[in-house]
Amino acid sequence: MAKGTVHFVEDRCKACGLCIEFCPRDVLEFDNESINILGYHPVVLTKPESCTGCAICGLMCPDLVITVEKE
Amino acid sequence: MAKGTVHFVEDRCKACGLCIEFCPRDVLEFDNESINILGYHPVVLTKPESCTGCAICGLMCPDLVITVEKE
Amino acid sequence: MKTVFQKPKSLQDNKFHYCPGCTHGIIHRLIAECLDEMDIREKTIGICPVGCSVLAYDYFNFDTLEAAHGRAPAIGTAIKRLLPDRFVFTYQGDGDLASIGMGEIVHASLRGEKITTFFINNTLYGMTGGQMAPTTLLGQVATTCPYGRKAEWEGYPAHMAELLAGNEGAAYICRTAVNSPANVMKTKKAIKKALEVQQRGLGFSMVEILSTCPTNWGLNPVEAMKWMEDKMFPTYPLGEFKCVE
Amino acid sequence: MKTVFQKPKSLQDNKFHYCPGCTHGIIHRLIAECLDEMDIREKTIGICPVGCSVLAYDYFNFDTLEAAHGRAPAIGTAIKRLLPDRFVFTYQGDGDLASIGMGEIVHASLRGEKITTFFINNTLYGMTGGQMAPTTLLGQVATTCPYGRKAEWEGYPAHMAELLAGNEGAAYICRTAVNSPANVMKTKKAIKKALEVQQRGLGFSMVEILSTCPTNWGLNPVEAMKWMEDKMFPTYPLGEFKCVE
Amino acid sequence: MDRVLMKGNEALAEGAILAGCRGFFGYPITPSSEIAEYMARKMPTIGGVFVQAESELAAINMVYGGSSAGFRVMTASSGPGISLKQEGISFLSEGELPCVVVNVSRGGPGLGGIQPSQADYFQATRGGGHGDYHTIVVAPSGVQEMMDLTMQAFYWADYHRIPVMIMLEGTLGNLMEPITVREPVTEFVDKPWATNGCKDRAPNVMNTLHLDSDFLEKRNHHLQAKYEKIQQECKRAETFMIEDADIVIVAFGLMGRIAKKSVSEARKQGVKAGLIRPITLWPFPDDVIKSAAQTAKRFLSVEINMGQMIEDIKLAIEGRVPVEFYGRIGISPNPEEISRQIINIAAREGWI
Amino acid sequence: MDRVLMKGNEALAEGAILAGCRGFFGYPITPSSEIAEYMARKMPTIGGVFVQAESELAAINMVYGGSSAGFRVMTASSGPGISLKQEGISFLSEGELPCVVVNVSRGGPGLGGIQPSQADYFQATRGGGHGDYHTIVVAPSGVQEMMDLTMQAFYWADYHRIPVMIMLEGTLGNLMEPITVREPVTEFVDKPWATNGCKDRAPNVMNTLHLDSDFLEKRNHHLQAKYEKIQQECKRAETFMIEDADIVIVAFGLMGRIAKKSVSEARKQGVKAGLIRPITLWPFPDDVIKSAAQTAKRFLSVEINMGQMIEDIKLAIEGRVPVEFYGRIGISPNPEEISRQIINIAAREGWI
Amino acid sequence: MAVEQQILFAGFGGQGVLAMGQFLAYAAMGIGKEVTWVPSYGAEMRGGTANCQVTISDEEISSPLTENPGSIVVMNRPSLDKFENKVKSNGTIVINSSLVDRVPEREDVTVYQIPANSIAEAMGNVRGANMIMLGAYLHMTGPVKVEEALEHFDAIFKGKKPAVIERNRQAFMTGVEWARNNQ
Amino acid sequence: MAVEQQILFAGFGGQGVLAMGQFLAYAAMGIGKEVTWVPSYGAEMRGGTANCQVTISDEEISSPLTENPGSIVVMNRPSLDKFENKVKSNGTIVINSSLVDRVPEREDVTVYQIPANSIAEAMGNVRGANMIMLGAYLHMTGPVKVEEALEHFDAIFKGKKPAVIERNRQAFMTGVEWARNNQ
Ligand SMILES: Cc1ncc(C[n+]2csc(CCOP(=O)(O)OP(=O)(O)O)c2C)c(N)n1
Ligand SMILES: Cc1ncc(C[n+]2csc(CCOP(=O)(O)OP(=O)(O)O)c2C)c(N)n1
Ligand code: SF4
Ligand code: SF4
Ligand code: SF4
Ligand code: SF4
Ligand code: SF4
Ligand code: SF4
Ligand SMILES: [Mg+2]
Ligand SMILES: [Mg+2]
Repeated sequence: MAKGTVHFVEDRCKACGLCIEFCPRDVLEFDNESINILGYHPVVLTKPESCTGCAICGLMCPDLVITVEKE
Repeated sequence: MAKGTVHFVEDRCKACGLCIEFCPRDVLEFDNESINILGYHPVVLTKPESCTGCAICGLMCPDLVITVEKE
Repeated sequence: MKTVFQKPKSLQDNKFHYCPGCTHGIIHRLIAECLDEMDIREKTIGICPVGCSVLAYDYFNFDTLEAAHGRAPAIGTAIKRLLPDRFVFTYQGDGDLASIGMGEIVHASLRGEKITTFFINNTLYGMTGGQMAPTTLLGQVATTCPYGRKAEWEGYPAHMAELLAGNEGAAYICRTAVNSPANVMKTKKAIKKALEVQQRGLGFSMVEILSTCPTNWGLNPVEAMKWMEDKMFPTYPLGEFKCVE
Repeated sequence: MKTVFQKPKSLQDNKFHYCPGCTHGIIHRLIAECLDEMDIREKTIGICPVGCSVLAYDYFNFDTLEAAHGRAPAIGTAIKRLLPDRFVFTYQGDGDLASIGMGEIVHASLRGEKITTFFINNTLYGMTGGQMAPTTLLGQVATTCPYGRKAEWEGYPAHMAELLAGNEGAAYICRTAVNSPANVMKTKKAIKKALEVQQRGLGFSMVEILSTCPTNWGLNPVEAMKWMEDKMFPTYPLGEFKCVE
Repeated sequence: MDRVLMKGNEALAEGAILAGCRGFFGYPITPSSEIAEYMARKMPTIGGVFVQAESELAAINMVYGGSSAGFRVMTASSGPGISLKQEGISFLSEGELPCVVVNVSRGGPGLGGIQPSQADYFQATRGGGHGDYHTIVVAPSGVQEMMDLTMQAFYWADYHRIPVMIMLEGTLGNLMEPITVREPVTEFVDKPWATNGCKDRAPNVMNTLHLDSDFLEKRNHHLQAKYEKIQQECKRAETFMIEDADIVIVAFGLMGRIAKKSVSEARKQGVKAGLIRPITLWPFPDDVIKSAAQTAKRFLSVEINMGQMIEDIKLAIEGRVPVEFYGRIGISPNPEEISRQIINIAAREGWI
Repeated sequence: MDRVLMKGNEALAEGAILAGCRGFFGYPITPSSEIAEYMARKMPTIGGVFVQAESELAAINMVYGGSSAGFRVMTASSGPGISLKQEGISFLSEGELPCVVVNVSRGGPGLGGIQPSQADYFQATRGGGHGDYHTIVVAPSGVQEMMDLTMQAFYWADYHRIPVMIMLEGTLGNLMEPITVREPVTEFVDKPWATNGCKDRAPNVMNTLHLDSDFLEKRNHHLQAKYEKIQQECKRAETFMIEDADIVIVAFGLMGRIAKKSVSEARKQGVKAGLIRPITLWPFPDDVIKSAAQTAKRFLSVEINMGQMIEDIKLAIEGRVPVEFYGRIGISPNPEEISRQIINIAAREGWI
Repeated sequence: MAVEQQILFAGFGGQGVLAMGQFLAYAAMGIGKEVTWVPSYGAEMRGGTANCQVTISDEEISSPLTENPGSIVVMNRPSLDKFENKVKSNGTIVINSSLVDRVPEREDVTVYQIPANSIAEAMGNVRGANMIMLGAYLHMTGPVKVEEALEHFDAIFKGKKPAVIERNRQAFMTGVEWARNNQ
Repeated sequence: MAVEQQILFAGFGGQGVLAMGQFLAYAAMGIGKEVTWVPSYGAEMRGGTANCQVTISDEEISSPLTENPGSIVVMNRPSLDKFENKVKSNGTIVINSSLVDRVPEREDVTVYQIPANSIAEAMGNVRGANMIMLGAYLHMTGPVKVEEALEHFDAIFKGKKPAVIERNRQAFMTGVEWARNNQ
C-alpha cells in the first residue's frame, strides 16, 4: 500500500468535516485541543502511518486547507 | 350544391387577395373600376350563382370585410 | 338565407391598422370567435404586447391592457392570481415573447400560471421595420442581419413551443399556422383547446401561430402564405407538443 | 515524497469567505485546476455573478469581472466576440442564472456563444439568506416559500440543463455533482470538456453543478452531501444532455 | 393600545396588509428581502397573493397587472433592483396605476454595498424612468412611521391614482422599537377603471401608448395638473426648533431623526439650530424651507450621499441664504458627528 | 472636403466608427433603430462586432463586457429602452467603463409615442439609476454635430473613464443635411485596466461591489473628484446674441437650433433676445448662464417636455433673474411659435 | 438674411413623398446650397400620411422646421386639406390633381395642378407619379433648375440599379415635358 | 432632557449578540420605557463581527445611533479592540473574559469581567453564553432590573418552544447567580 502524508494550513480549516467523512482510511480527526484563528477546532492527521496519499481529503476540502504528498 | 352569397364592407377591403386566392369556386375578383376609401380596388363577387356559402373567403380575410350567408 | 359568417361580438367594429394581408387580423378574429363560443367575453382580460398588435386593445371588445415590451406574462400572472375565475390571455409577437420577454414566458410556464399565450411568430419585428427576431430563419434577410442570418453570427432560431413544452408547468403547447383554410380551422381549435385548459385550471397554455408579414418579407400577401409553408414549416413544424389531460 | 495535491496556480492564496463545508470552494478549485492543466490562465476571463460567489474575483488568479445579477452571459458574449481567442466563462448561481438571468442564458445558448457557463445549483439563494430559487425542490422550505414549495403556488423546479440542451447553439450541456470523490472527479472532467468545446469553437457549453448550501439548508456539511444525493438527484439527474462532436 | 416591538421592515409590511394590500410581488435583495419574507408568510393566511417574481422587471409588471385589476399591491427592492423597475414605474405613472414601491436603499452606484444610503434621492424625486412623471415619495424616520406612512401611501396611491414610493435607509428596516399597531382600513376608493372583466359595462383599457402627439400632450397636461394638485395637498415635513434658528438642518428619513439629537446637542452648546425633516421628498416641502429661509442665516443639508436633496433646498431658497452640505456614504452619521459640524459652522461664522 | 448628405442617425453611427467604435450592442426601438441597422451593415465589413442583443438589459451589459475588454463600444435606444438600461449605466459609472449610450428620445412616459421629446432630461442628467453618479450628456443640434459630438463623446469616455450619453430628439436622427465627414481617429488612450487576459501582468478585476463602507465612501469621493474635474473641463454651450439681450432663451438639441431662428425673428421685431444652447447637458454650462444673468432681465427655457432643464437654469441663476418656461410635448415647436412667445413676454414686460 | 426657401411635400405613405424631398435636397446640395430635409410621421405607423420639409438657403440654416412653408407639394386630398392654410402668403401650392378633387380656396397663392397619376398610368409607370410631379414642379417653380437637377441625377440615385435610375429619369422628364406643354 | 442609556452589544456573528440586545429591548418596553434596537452589519456577509445598539429612555428617542455608547458588552476580543475607546467617560465595559484575553486600558470606565463561555460550558449549555452574560450584566449594572426582565421572559420568547425558553431562563439565572456571587 502506497504511503503518503497530508499537511494542513491550519488557520484556514473551517471544521466542515468533509475530509474526515471521505478519507477512506479514517485517519483524520478534529483537534479538540486547539482552536484556530477562525474559532474552529482544525483537522489533524491522527494515524500518519495509515495515510495512503490518495488525496481524497484534498479533493473534498472546500477550503484548500490540505496539501497531499505521496512517496 | 348549396347556395350562398357574400357581402363586403367595401371600404375595409385592403385588396390583399387572400379571399380570391382561397375561394374554391373562383367567384371573387378585384373591382378594377372602383377605388375605396383606403385607395384600393375592393373585391367583388363576380359569379353569385356559383357561390356555395362555404365561408372560406371569410375565414381567410384578415380584415373582417366579408359576411357570408347560406341557404 | 342565414348568416354563416360574420364579425364576432368579442371584436369591436374598428378597421384594423394592419398591412394588407397581414394575418394578425385572422388571429384576432379566431380568438374573438372562441371567446364568443365559450361565452366568456365578459370574464376575459387580454394583454396586448408591444409589436404590430400594440393597438389590439382598439379591436378586442373586452377588458385589455397594453403591456411593456415582453412583460405580458408577468402582468397576466398577477391578474390571474388575484382574479382566478377570469380568463387571462397574452397576445405576443416573436420579438416580444422570444427576445426581450424570454424570461417572463419561461417563468410563467415554469410556474404553471393558468393563463393562455397566443404567440404570433412572423420571423421578425414587424412594427419597428423588419429587424431580426430570435425566430428569423437561417439565411433570411432582415434589417439587422442584412447579409442573411448566419448561425455563426446571429445564432439559431428559437423554437419556443419545443422549449416551453419541456417545462412541467406547461399543460398545453401547440404550433399552428394560418396559411390555409384548413390550418386556420386547426388554429381555431387549438385556441379553443388552450382556453379550455385554462378553464380547467390545468396549467399554462400556449398556441404558437405562424403568421405572415408581407410588408417586411417583401412579398404580396398570397406569396407570403406560400413562403410561410415553404420556408417556415421546415424550421417550425406544426403540431401539439404538450397536452396534459 | 512528491506533492500530489495542492492549490492550483489559477487560484490566489486568499481564504474563501464561504460557510464551512460550502462546495462553492470545491468548484472554484476544479475550474482553476482545469485552467492550469490546459495552460490557459493568462487567456482566461472569468465573469462572476451576484450570489455567494460574488467575491470569486478575490479568489481566481486571472482577469475577472463582477457582473450585474443575471447578466454574466451578456457580458461574456461581448468579450468573447471582441476577443475570440480568449477563454471566457461565467460562474452563476441558480438565482442568477435561472431566475433573473433566464433571458440572457437562453439567448447565449441560442446564439451559440462560444463561452462556457458553470452553473452552481444549490436550490436556493444563498447570499441573500435562503430565499426560494427556480430550482428549489417541491416540498422544500425556503424563506419565501415558508410552507414548502408547492407546484400549485410556486410552480415547478427549472431544469436548466434539459432546457438549454434543446437549443441548437448549445454544444455541450452536462449536469454533475460534488457530493462524493467520484462525482467531484466527474465534475472536473466535465469542466475540462466544456472548456475544450469552447477551445474548438463548437458553441455554447454549460456544466450544471449540484452544490450544497449547508447554512440555508440547516444541515451540517456532511448531512448536506447526503441530502443532495437523496433529495436533489431524483429531480436533477446527472449526465450529459448534449455533446456535439 | 398595546405597544408592540417591531422591526421597521415588518411594520411596513404589516402596515401594507392593514391598508388592504392583497398582492405582493417581489424579488429578493438585501436589505429589502425581509419585507418579501414577511409577505410570503402572511399573504397565504389572509387570502392574499404573494409571488416571488423571476426578476425585478417581472415584479414591477406584476404590480402593473395587479393594480390594473383593481387591487392594492406593492413591491419592494433596493438599489440595482429599483433601477431595473424604472421602465415599469414610468408605465405605472402614465397608466395612473396606484401602487406602492418600496426602496430600502443601499449604497451605490453599481453593486455597491448593503450599507445605509440616501443616494437614490434623485432617482426617486426626478423620475429615474423616461418621460415627465412624478411619484409621491415618502421617507419614514421610525418604525411607527414605517407603518403609518405605508398606510398613507396606499391611500394617496388610490386617491391620486399614482405610484407612491417609500424610501428608507436599510438601517431603518432593521430598527426595532415599540409601536402602536393600527386598525385595518375598511373604506376604499372605487376603481371603475379596473380591467377585471367587462361584465355589465363597456370594456376598460389600460394603455400608455399615445401615437397621436396632440393626445400625448393632453395626457401630459393631465398628469401635470394632477402633480400640481398633489403639490398643493401632500407636502409633509416635521420641524423642530426652527422659529429662531440661525442654522437650519435639513435631513430626511432616519437621518432626519438622528439630526434631531444633533440639533438638541447644538442648542445645549449655545447654537441656535433647528431641523426640517421632509417627510415627503416629492412633493418637496419647499414652503417650509422658504419660510424658514426668511429668518435663518444658513442651511445645512445632511444626507447619506454626495449631495442631492440640496438641489431642492436651493430651488426653494432661490439664493436668499447659503446652503451647505454634509454627507457621508455607506454609513449613517452619528448625532455627535453632525452636532460637531453645526458647531463648527457656528464658530466659523462667529455665532458662538 | 466634399460634403455628403447624411441622416443624423447615420452620421452618428459613422462618427462612432470613425472614432474607433468596434462593438455595437443594441435592441431595436423606434426612433433609434436606424443606428443599429447602420451598424449591422457596417461592422462586419470593418472587422467590428454587431450583436442584436435579446433586450436592452443584455445590450447594456454587453457594453459593460466590451468596454471592460478594452474596446470602444456603443449602444443606442430610446425611452423605455433607456429606462431598462439604468441598472447597467449605474454599474458602468462605478466601474468607470468608457462607453457611449445614445438616447434618440421619444415621447413618454410609458410607451408614449415616437414623437420628438426632451422629457428624459432629468433621467440623463440626474442619473436615472441608483447611487451617486453622473454621465457626461451631450446634445447635438444638427447632423454635423451628430458626427462630431459622437467622436468627442468617445474621446471623453476614454479620457475620463466615464459613460457618455448622446441625447437627441427623434427628428434630428431623421434630419438630413450636408456634412463634412471627419478623418478616422488614430490615437487612443491606453487601457491598462482592461480585463482582456492577464498575460505578462497581474490579473485585472472589474468590480463594483464594495461591502466595506469606508472603501465605498472612498470610491464615491474618487468619482466625485472626477466629476468635479469634468465640470471644470467639459462644459460646452453655443451662445447667440446674448451680450445685450433682455431675454435669453435657453434651449438644447435641435430645439436650440430652431430657437435660434426665433431669436433672429424677435430681434427683427425689436426685441433684444439671445440664445444659450447647452451642448453638454451634464456638466451643465452654468457659467454661461450665470454670466448672462448679470445683464439679462429674464430667461426663457424652451423644452420639449414639461420643464426639466429649467431647474438647472434656476440653480445657476440663484434667484437673480426670473426664469420662465415654454414647453411642448410630442412635437418640436416651430420657430414662429417661439418667437411669438418671446414677443409676448417683451410686450407684457413693456420692452416693446 | 439670405433667401431661404422652405418646401413641404405631403401625401399618403407609399406615394414616394419622402423621396421627392430627398431628391430636391440632393439637387440643392449639388448646386452648393445649404439644405435640410426632415420627415415627419403621422400618428399611424403605416398607411397614414407622410410628409417632409426641405429648407434651402445660401447660409447656415437655423431651423429646419417651419409652421409656414413657402411652397407645398401635395399628392393627395387630405394633405391639401391639412396644409393649405399653412402656406405663406404669396406662396405656391402644387397639386397632384389626379387624386385631389378640389382646388385650393386660398387666393393669395399661386396654384399649379399636375395630374401626376394619370400621366404615370399613361406612361405605364404607376409608381412614377412622384418623379413626374417633381419634374413638373421643378420646371414650373422649383428652387433648383431642371438642368441642375439632371446633372446630379446619377449621384442622387447612387447605388440603385441602372434600370431603376432610367425609369426614374424618364418619369422625371415626362413631368418636365408635361409642364413645358401645359404652362 | 431625560436620562437616556445607550448600550452596544458586540461579538462574532453566531454568538447571539443581536438576541441579547433584543432581549433588553423587550424588557425595557415591558417596563414602559421608550427603546430602540438597531443592528449593524460588518462588511462580511457571514462570520465577521455583529453588533447592535440599544437605546433606552423615558422620552421619545431621537437618535437610535450613537458614536459613544454609555455601556458596551463585548463578547470577543476584536469587539473590545474596536469599541473600547468609544465608550463614554464614566461608562461601563462588560467583558466576556472567556474569550477576551486582555483587560481594557481605559481608566475612566467601570469594567466587569464575566467568563461567560466557561460558565456555559460548565453548565453544559455552550450556546447559552449570551444569556449568561446578559443575566450577569443586568444584575450588575443593567438598565432593566433582573426581576423586571424575568416578568417579561415568556413574552420575549413568545413563539419559542417551552424547552428553549427554559434553557434560556436557566442560562440567564446562572449568569445572575454568578454575578451575585462574584460582585
Ligand atoms: C422596451 C422596449 N424595447 C423596444 C421597443 C421597440 N419595439 C416595439 S415593437 C418591437 C418588436 C416587435 O416585434 P414582434 O414582437 O415580433 O411583433 P410584430 O410587430 O412582428 O407583430 C420592438 C423591439 C419597445 N417598444 N420597448
Ligand atoms: C438586480 C439585483 N437583484 C437582486 C439582487 C440580490 N441578490 C444578490 S445574490 C442573489 C441571489 C443569489 O442566489 P444564487 O444565484 O442562487 O447564488 P448563491 O448565493 O446561491 O450561490 C440575489 C437575489 C442583486 N444584487 N441585484
Ligand atoms: S490522502 Fe487519503 S488517506 Fe491520506 S488523509 Fe487524505 S484521504 Fe485520508
Ligand atoms: S475539509 Fe478542509 S475545511 Fe473541512 S474540515 Fe477538512 S481540512 Fe478543514
Ligand atoms: S363563400 Fe365560399 S364560394 Fe362563396 S365566395 Fe366565399 S369562398 Fe367563394
Ligand atoms: S381577403 Fe378581405 S381584405 Fe383581402 S381582398 Fe379579400 S375582402 Fe379584401
Ligand atoms: S408590418 Fe408585418 S406584421 Fe406588421 S402589420 Fe404589416 S404585415 Fe403585419
Ligand atoms: S450561504 Fe450557502 S451557498 Fe452561500 S456560502 Fe454559505 S453555504 Fe455556501
Ligand atoms: Mg414578429
Ligand atoms: Mg443558489
